[in-house]
Amino acid sequence: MSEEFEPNIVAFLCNWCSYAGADLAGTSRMRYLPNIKIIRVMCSGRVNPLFMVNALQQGADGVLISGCHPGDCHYLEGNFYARRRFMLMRKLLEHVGVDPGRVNMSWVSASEGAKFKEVIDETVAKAKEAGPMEQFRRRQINW
Amino acid sequence: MMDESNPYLPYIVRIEETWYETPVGDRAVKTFKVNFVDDKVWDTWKHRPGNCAMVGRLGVGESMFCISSSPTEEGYLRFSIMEAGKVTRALHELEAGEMMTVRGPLGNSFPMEEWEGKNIVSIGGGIGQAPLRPVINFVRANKEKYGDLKVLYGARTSDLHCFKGEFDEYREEGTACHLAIDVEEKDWPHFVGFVPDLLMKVAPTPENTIAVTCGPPILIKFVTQNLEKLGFTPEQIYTTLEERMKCGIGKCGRCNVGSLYVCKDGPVFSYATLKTIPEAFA
Amino acid sequence: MGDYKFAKDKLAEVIGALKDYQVFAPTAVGDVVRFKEVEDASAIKLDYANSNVPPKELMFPETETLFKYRVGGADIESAVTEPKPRLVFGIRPCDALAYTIVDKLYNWDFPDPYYQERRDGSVLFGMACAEPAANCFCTSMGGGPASEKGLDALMFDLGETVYVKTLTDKGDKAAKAMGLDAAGDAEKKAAEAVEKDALAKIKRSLDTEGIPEKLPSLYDHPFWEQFSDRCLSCGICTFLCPTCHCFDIQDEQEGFDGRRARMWDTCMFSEYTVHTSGHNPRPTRKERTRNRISHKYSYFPEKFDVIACVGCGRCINYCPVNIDILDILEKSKQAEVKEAKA
Amino acid sequence: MVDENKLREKAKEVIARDDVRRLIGWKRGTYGFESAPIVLTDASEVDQLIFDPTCVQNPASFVSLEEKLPVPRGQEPDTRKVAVLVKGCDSRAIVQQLVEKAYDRDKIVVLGVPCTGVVDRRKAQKMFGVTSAPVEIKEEGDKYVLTIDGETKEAPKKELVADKCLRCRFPNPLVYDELVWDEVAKWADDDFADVDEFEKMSPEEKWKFWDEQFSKCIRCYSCRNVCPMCYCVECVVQKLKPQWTRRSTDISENSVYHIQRAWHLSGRCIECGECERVCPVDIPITKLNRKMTRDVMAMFEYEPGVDVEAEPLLACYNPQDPEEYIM
Repeated sequence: MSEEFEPNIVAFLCNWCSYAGADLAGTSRMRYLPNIKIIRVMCSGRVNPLFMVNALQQGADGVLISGCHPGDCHYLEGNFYARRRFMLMRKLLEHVGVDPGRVNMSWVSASEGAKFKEVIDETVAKAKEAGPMEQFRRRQINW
Repeated sequence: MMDESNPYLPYIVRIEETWYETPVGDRAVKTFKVNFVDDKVWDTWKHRPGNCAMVGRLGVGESMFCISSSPTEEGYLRFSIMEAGKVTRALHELEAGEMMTVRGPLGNSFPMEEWEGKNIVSIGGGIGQAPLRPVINFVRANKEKYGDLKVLYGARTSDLHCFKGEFDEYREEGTACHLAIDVEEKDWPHFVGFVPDLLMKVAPTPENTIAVTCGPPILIKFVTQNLEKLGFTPEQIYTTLEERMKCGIGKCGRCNVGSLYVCKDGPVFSYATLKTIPEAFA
Repeated sequence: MGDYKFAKDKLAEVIGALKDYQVFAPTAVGDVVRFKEVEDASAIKLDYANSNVPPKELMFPETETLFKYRVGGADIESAVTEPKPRLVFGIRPCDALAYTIVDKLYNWDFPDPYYQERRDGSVLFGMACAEPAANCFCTSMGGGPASEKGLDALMFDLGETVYVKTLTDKGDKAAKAMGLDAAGDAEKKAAEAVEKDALAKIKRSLDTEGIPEKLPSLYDHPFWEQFSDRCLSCGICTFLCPTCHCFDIQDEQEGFDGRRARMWDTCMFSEYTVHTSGHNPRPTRKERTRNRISHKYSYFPEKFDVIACVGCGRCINYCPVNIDILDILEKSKQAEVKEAKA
Repeated sequence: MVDENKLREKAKEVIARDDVRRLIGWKRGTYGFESAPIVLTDASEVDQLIFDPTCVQNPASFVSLEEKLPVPRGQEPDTRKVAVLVKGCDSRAIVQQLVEKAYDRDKIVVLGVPCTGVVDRRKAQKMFGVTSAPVEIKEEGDKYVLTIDGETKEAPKKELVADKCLRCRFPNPLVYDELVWDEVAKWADDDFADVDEFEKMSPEEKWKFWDEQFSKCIRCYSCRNVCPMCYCVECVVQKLKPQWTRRSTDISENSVYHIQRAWHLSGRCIECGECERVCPVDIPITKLNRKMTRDVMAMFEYEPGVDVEAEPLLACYNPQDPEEYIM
């Protein structure tokens, strides 16, 4: 088993900034790691932190929420709410023994294609270091 | 009967035909005509008017529905299902050629043998016609054994009438058929008003007659009241109950009304029985 | 049948000799006692009053697969398997009596293969109660600290040694497999003394006479509200009841693998009976409390001729708001039935 | 100080009011160290009311447990108030429910009972066993005097009192219409040392701990139902559309249930400790809630259930909120 562990990352990207940032990274031909599965949401504030828990439960080894920089939210304040929730959920997951490197958030604007690449690389690196998510992964227990 | 060794295992059925009874949309009623993938099931399958079955889709779940075809209609089973929740929504997505699961027949049935020689009045409302349809068809197929058949049926609008074409068939055979809608509509030749009122207008005689009713709880409540006014005794009135069910075989516990399990001891009850159980009307 | 004994410090050897059996015994995690498969005999805990979770979970697990399938496929693979013979070591007489009650339900009309398979394949080695707990009332429910009903063998803890009295062939066979020594009159006498002592320690009781007939007449009675008003609508009383048997059935999917599974459910949850339409025939805690008590003490005996309660006291011990089933039943006896409404 | 006669008098006065429908308090239990919540509707029942160190339950939970059935046509809804007796910790639940606008302040009558600590049933049972007769407990200075089966026994207070009381910061009700007796002096403070201690563990050790705990869970949902803050009509864990957790019990679903619960209580938990008390399989649930409480205080300088005028934590924000882990 010399094959290197390739983590699955679920990324929730806000429609107005981070998704456009990901687009820019693509059109600028930057190569970011292919481990991420992008879910586009209208705003990072739409991401119920339970999405992260369920992603980790159902096969993700890491999650990422990305939105507009504070103050730039298309809906004025969605990312401020998202930030509070994220900070709390991260603490909670850390408390039950989930490696905090699996739970990530970033601010990426539509013009930050390069930053998007960096964020993805870092997220993947952290999840790689944490290894496969095992704690409360669904795995046909008692089937 | 079902797989004797394991009553939780369903049969796989293939959908032969589907159609909508009412306009497509929320709470639409879709009818599924299905046949067993394994033809041998017919050798042991035996259902009676009033029996139910758990109809489901693998991966979603199953729910209890009455078999809306009479055993006299051979070679297929029919289920008329209203879209309401998770399972029914998933079932409505299915079309002819796809698979469903059927587990049954479950529950008791209308005592058709006991009723031989008697007049039958069927009083239905909305989707409540589904369990009455096999009774009507059973009587139609065994005309010589039964007396006069009367069909009373109503729904909110004419669009929402289930089994629309079939009422004309009944009429052509000479069966008295009284239809109703709740609110006045253009070109509606029949009764306008609620089913209990229609019943009073038709006023069937209680003599040597059995009344079978099914529909929303409010309809059952007033129909039984009116039947008693017409002189029917509780023993002459039959209806079906419904509760949330999971196992269908009297184990999972949730469908009890008093000491009776609707899935095993029901769904068919005489009004005389129900009167002794206060919970039956909860 | 036979009389045997073994020295308590030889427990590991006795259990170890049961190579042909899957042995289940009470084990403790912290203060929580639960029946588990024995991996290490030193983990067995025999000095407890009643396990927190009743051993009904051995016959009717919290969650069990009914069958498996491939989503979109047409093949169904039943999950009924013939397990290795099981030996339940140290089950309390009340919990064994509960099996005999639940048997009736699971064999009613349609036998339940999942339950029955485990039930038939199990040998029950009961442990007589030496220290009944404060809320035990088994003697009122047809059982007792040394009741033999439903057991294949009954053991008595005599301090240094354990006296084993086998009651069935199955039990005798297992006792022989354990390699036990023969017991004599001394042990039998000591066992009788243990039972007598235990009987004297049971403080609570209930005269069930007339209750099954009376409860239905209290359908609308306001006395239920004294209890239901403080009910939390949680599942403690029912999940921890050795005779409660209700379950839910759910489909689960993982990729293209699917299974239909059943899991414990309880009539105390509001969503237990709610119809798809949103209508709930038992909308408040009053109806649910009434249904729980009536089902145990009236509906079940009406159908199966036995009250679905063994007096283990768990629902009293664990109820967070002190809803005491004996209190309810005593009050139900006192409650005056109003004349039928005109 | 505690005077049950005063309590009953006050309760009698309140329940007799025309605008009060029911009153929630405590009564003597049927055995051992139990007390039971009681819902009174009539002044004749007030003699059953008690208050002593066995009164652990949080009566605020029962305000939201009452099902609201549709009013039959032609009838007016009963708009009379609900009166509730609260200890200091219980009153925080009322405050937080008011913050979340669960009901209007003028719909309830709050009778405050300053409290000097309640007994942990588990500790008491370990020390004295369980008796089938109810035990009476009186507090005398730093010891409890217990009447068990007619015999009088004593125990140091700090050995029997519930853990939550050892770190109680709010012995006096924070919201009330009337105090039944005088306020008591605060005797403790909370340094969250237990949380700090737990945090020293590595992720592997933490998970090992929770794995064992969550595995025990039988999903009876009593922790949820007893919680005064869990008053949703339909709980997210029982929803089928969408389904957030499966109903099967295994370590995966159980963990997610407990994470969801702790998450939904972060910034809302008022530390009455009821969830942990009711658990039939001894899961230390407050370990999760206390972590969240501590972090909410540290990160957002917010404490739930203290200020009726406050906004719910997750329904507001501060542009200067910390974001140290955000890339």
